[in-house]
Amino acid sequence: MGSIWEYANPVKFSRTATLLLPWVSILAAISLVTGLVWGFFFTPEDFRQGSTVKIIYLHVPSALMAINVWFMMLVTSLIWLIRRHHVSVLAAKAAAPVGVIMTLIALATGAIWGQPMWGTWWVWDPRLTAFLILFLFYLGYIALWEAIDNPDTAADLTSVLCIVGSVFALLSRYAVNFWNQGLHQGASVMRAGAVTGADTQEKVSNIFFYPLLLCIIGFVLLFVALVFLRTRTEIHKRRTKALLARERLG
Amino acid sequence: MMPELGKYAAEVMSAYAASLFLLIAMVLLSVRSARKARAELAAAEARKNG
Amino acid sequence: MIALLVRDLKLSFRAGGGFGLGLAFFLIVTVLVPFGVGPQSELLSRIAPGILWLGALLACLLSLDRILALDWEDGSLDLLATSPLPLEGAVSVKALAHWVTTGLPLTLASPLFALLLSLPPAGYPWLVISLLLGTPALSVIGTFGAALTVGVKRGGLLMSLLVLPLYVPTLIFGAELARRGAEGQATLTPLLMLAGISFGVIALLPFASALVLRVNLR
Amino acid sequence: MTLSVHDLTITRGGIPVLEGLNFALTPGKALILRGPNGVGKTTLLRTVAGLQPPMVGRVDSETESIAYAAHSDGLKAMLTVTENLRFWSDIFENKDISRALKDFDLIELQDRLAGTLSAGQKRRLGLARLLVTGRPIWILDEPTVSLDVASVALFADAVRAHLAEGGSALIATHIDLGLEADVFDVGPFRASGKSPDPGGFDEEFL
Repeated sequence: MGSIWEYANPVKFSRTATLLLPWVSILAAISLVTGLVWGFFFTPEDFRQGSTVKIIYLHVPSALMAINVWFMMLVTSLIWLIRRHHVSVLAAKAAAPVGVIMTLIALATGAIWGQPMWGTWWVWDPRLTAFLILFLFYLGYIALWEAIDNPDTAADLTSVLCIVGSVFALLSRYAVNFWNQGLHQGASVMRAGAVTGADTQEKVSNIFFYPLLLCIIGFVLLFVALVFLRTRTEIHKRRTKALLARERLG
Repeated sequence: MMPELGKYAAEVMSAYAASLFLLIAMVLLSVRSARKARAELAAAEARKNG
Repeated sequence: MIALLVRDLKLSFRAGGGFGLGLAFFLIVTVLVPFGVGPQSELLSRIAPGILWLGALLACLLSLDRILALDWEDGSLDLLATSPLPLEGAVSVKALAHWVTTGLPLTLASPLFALLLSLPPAGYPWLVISLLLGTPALSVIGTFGAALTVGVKRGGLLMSLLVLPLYVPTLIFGAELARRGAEGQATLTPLLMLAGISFGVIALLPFASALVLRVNLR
Repeated sequence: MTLSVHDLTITRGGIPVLEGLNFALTPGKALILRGPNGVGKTTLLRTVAGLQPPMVGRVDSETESIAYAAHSDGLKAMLTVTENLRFWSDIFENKDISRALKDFDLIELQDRLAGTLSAGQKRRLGLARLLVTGRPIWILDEPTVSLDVASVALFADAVRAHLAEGGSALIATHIDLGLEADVFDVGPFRASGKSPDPGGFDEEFL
């Protein structure tokens, strides 16, 4: 075992990913199924929100992932720009569509949840708006990858876009906060009150917390499995491309 | 076995349906493109080696 | 640097340079809005700051692909990149030239267009101030988008997709400043935020633009 | 002002096209690059000019000593001949454009818009730009495209004068310019198609 950078070797990464993929997938499936079944069938209704509280098991994990996937892309893009490890930037490329799906789930479940609670499908609530903007950033990032043929050029450009985009996404978050105070309840999940169940008025209490935690773990593991799989796919595509180019050269 | 979802049944069910659909679609698409990329690579390697 | 600025300005004022297109576009947007939302002047005066900001933003966006694409096509960018002029300076100057030919005339003409939308009198100075502070940021951010997509054929649509999300904070604070000014509310916070964004963007983003341009020239 | 290239491997689209290149260009000398189309001459010139990084090896030259001229001349159709030249002389902080106008026979054309020139006249204007850069090392990619016989002679004279003043030139061309120059055939340096770094870190991608 050497340094962590050894795993940036495409061959080594592929081998490791292939080795780990079944286990991560199984763990992801177990925790997701358990968490969702537990949440859906075996938790009570919230006294104010009724059964809609069950949407939390999808909404909160997907929203967390939507942000963290972008954060992971930011880190791997930086690694590419600094250390020039191809696998790193391919992991960012592989993660982006997963991030899109997570953002979509967060937006869709948010709208569906908002409908009965706020009486409308969509409000320009700062947090919803911020996710919509994040969604646009994901689309732009993916579109830039698609538009550029030379893989190294595309890697550099998308990495810079990811970094600049992160700064602007953060700025937008504060801008929309300033622009409209929201209806959203605070980020209640991780607060101390949530864990101890001390304040059931606003915060998510114990009975909801454990299945939710399981769902979050499930989403994270699912993401890890997808990134392993999709990064390996990107490595294969890249290798195929290189081989074809060599064939053409003679 | 179905829990009583009360008056919000439609919302809860549609949220779960939409999310699961998206997740499963993502997984299936990823698996499919992984298979395809693997097959193409194998074909290219075979041409190269012989 | 001055030579480059002078050349870019000359080119945009000569035939086919596209100067004035942005203004014309701005005028059309302003004229079309009442057709879309109706002629009631209370409604128009309420939405005027936002419409004017949006019009200015779109007019800016429209001319972004001229910043670098023409120099890319005729090979000038290759030659500039091998010249003593640092590329960071070149993209800054090009953004400045874009601002002088679009942002500045839009800012100066905005009071006229505001008349059409019956902006309350108190709003005029704030509208001009907000555009004066905000449009440079639009040009600099747009140059970054143009640098990203300069190698893409027919990259205009892609560039819009990349640039528009980056415009969000500038638009929010700019339009908010103009709106608060028009409604006589406190303007300090959006003013400071807008100025902060503009100065930050002008100081830092040219480095990213030059980096991206170098990658595209490889 | 020597330009030297050591063990250079250059890539196009991430794939090596030429490898193991070594040559030097000393003051007063010209070097003609030859090789079939698509072999990578343009890529080599762009690498030497510093527009793209080499994959392996290095290019040694003093900074800001290279003037590069490619297929496209970077001319603005809506500027006159003088304005086009004046722009580049300002960028290169060099005041005098009269010699460039004279040597490339552009004096009569000096107030015409560049857009109204013929292809050969445009090319002459593009090459005249080299003189206003004031840089010693010229890197030229097919400089004689669309030039007639007389203009080729003008160009050859300009190169000769540049060499006589201690400059040097690296030229990719198919035409015999009548210069006293070494010829460097890049054909034998075509990349082998084997991985340059077998079993190496990023071998999968190369």
